[in-house]
Amino acid sequence: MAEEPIKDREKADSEVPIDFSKFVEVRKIKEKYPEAIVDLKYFRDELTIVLKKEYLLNVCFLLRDDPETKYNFLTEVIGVHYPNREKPFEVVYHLYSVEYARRVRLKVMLGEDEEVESVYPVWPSANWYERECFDMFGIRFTNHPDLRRILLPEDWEGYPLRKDYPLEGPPGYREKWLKEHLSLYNKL
Amino acid sequence: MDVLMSDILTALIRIIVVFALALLTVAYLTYLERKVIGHMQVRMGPMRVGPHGLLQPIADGLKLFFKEDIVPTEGYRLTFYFAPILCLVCALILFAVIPFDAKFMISRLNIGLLYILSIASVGVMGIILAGWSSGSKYSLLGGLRSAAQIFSYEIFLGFSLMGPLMIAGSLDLVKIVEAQSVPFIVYQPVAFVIYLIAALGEINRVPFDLPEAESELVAGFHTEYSGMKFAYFFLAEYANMIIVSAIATIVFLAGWKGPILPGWMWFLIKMFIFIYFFIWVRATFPRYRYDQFMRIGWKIMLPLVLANIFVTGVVILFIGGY
Amino acid sequence: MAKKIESKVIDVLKRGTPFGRLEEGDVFNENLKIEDVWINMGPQHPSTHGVLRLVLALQGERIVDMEVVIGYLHRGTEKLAEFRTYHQFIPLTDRLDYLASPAMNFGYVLAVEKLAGIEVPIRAEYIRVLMAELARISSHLLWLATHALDIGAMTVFLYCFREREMILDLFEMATGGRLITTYYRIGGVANDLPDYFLDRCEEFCEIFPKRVEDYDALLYSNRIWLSRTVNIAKISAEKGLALGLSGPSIRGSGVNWDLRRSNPYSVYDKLDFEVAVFDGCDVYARYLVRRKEMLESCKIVKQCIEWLKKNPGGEVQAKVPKVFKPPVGEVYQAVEAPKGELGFYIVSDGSQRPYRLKIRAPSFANLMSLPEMCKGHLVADVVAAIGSIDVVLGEVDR
Amino acid sequence: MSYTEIFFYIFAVLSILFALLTVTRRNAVHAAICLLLTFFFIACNYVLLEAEFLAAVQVLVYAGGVVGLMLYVIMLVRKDEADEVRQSLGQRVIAVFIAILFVLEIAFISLLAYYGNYSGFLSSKMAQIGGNTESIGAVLYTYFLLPFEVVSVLLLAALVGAVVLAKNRIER
Repeated sequence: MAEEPIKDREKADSEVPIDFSKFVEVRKIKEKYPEAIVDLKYFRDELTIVLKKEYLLNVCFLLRDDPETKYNFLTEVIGVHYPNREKPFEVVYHLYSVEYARRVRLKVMLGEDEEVESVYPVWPSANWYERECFDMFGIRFTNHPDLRRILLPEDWEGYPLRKDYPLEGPPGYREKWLKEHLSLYNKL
Repeated sequence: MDVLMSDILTALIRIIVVFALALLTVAYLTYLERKVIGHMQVRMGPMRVGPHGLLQPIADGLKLFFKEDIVPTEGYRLTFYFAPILCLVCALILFAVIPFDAKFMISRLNIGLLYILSIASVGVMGIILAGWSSGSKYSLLGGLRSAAQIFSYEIFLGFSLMGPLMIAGSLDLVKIVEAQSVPFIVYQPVAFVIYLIAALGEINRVPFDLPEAESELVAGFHTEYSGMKFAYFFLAEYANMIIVSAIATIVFLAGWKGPILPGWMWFLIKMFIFIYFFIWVRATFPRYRYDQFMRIGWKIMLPLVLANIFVTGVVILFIGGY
Repeated sequence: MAKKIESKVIDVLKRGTPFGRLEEGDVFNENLKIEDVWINMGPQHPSTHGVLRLVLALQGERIVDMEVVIGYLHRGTEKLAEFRTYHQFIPLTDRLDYLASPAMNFGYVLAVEKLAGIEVPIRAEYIRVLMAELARISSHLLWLATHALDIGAMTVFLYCFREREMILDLFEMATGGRLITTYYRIGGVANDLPDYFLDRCEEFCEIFPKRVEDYDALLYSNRIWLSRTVNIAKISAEKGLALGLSGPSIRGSGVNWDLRRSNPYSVYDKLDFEVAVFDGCDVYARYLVRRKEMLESCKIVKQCIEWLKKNPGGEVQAKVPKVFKPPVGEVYQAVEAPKGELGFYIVSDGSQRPYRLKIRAPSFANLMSLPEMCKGHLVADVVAAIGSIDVVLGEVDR
Repeated sequence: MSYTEIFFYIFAVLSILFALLTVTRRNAVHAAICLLLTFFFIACNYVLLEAEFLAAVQVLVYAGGVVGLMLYVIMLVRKDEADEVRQSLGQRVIAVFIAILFVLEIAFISLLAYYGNYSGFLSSKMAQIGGNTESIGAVLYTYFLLPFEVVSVLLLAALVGAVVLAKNRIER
């Protein structure tokens, strides 16, 4: 498998070894859910916590409700597609604490057919973020109240932000579109 | 027989003169409004057609005349055609009783004021029908709002005219003017203010232009109208603006009375003061919300206007008229 | 006989005429229920600020349910980013919030600089802040113009455009573009400010507060304006944060959170300004926030001018290679755009192009709270609510 | 035949025609418009009878107010349903009875006027003396004060009743 990007990144990230226990988020999670954390990264003053997907919801509740973290604002939910990996999807959550003005990044790795728990119960704003993620990557969120396409038409085929989706749209789409619209045009 | 014929002839001439002038004024009222508002809003208004855009109303009229006349498929064809005509006819026949001078009017009715109120109430029907028969929900909402608004504000409009009426002791517009040695605005300031507000509501102008609030209901009851039918609504609206200004002039500002200048000129000056006021208001105020607007009407204006009638009645009873 | 009458009544009730008394749990309730009117507002409605579409369920004019439908302006910006180099993507960011394009550039270039660790010359930083604040004023002016127009105050619209024109002239002077400026570059700005720009800018700063008084004369304490905005579209601070509301919209709910203050970027920590916070939670509070922000931005612009005048000359562009390859990694950089928190999340695989670029658009998130704000209000209030969260569809749909 | 009479017959025929159309049209909106025209032509006849005040009030109250409110209600019913709804509650017998009563009443009054030389309170002479607004006012507030007040109380009761009904509905 093409694990090179990750190796590269590790090289870039951990030139100086970092003591992650100085981060209150990491401490809190380790205290309550010792097995939750898969990986930790620190790059450009940003902390990334890679979680096991089973623990995602619990960790989110923890980070939101703990008086020392108070991550009360979900900035966004992002999908990233790595087609060559074993688990090709990454779901990235950016949390922000208005009170402490801190950010943290949570990550979950997903396989092709895996679903992840929706964080809608924690932050209702996840509603649209996750819908967009589903719209663009086809990542399914369990227990999401209204998982539909949001930016693309309801009958759109495919998930455009996946790496295997060509920039010009699905094969044959352009020709089909032109044919339909030009035939209308010719009728006029 | 000859007398009758000459009567008919003079009446016809008057009708033609008044209606031609009325239509011309209505057309140029749109120009006036655009110019006045334009200058209030640090811009020029129409400048392209003719010197200072003087031919703009004519160009607009021509454009509307040649535009395609669209009837929505969901609409009710019969009423869809009928509504704008009803609106315009009701607006224009109101000019029949307006005395522009002591002598110059189409017809002198001894119930002139009542005539105006009753015809105006039929004019609403055009708006309701237009809203309903367009087959569009925006139009329907516009029509509903319009109906509720005009029915209620007609009440305050009528009641606010009641005070001056009681002083003058007649429904005849000429007699009302003649009764005013001092303009009734002095005796009836409350009625005057309420009349102005009710008139704004009655002719759907800002801040009460709820039936056609373009940011909420697109264009309200005339959303689906185009071409000449749209022009009818437009003309009717501006004709109504002239009519309410004329009534305000007659009832509150002593009509054509005034020193030096001839009567009709005084009348026009006073009338255009009101028209200018309406335009000015449009440039100044935001729009009320529908329920707030109704609340103002029923909770503030109605008690006020009833109190005004009561006080006027008591004063007349004890003093025996002014 | 009684049976016959009953069947007749049932017949009548079944036909849906408003006769007969309705009881709770009545058999006929189903046939006689009051129907909601469904109205499709947009995407061609005059006050939806672009191609926003709202589906409203109304009872009379009261809103019982509402759905926001977006995506009519979707251009696939994030996908396009994966096929452009870092430099080439800058013009596309202009098209996000086309009313404040410098602010959009700002967020992107900051993110890339953070990723690559580029030091930006201090002069460029001040110029950037100057332009971004001008963009904020211009964006807020357009907001005020359209917001007031939606509520029916036509004159404010044209007054605001008068001042916006001055800002656009300034943009044109500095960048050559009026609306779409594409002025920022990775590591600086495209070119130094032209001569006289600062003087003209200062002139604007002198005039502007007086012009704000003009708007105040028409709106600030206008009874109709108050009755249309106070206690309309309320949203509490907790609910707003939970729904992703950011920027001026959440500051109108009393949350003192401005990224320029709480997570200072560029030179904002050296500048003196107040964060506008009002706790009315309603449309009027959001109006007050933006109104004050315009004046505060004007103050910031003045300070930038002062600094730039004191320190003339100097580099405005760091040395950035033409073939620009940032290190492998991922960064998230957020700036306070006129509409709220604008964030760029860039995943780099070490090549010339971003592996993944995600735009956290403030309007997209802000729009989510619109149904929450509008439920129970009248149709006319929807318009006020849309105006108060200031959405730009270029940003929502990306 | 004078002009007045010619016009009278034209208006009379038209008002009867539209009255018939009002009760026969199945489309509610058409019926309402026909009713509007009926009222209007009746008002025209009032004018011919020199009862201008009555004519104006006829248009104001019946044509403007009543029909307007009817249209308002019709607008709230969905259009396809508006065609289907037939509001017959089996009142045909009562309706015929009341109609006969009306016919008898009108016949009685006209016979009385013709043979009994009984011209009512509002003779045209009286109208000409003081203008018919004044005379109606005088008659209404002297001879008919009690009925007038009774009617106003009745209307007030109806008004309050409507408000109560509407309010109940909203709360529910």
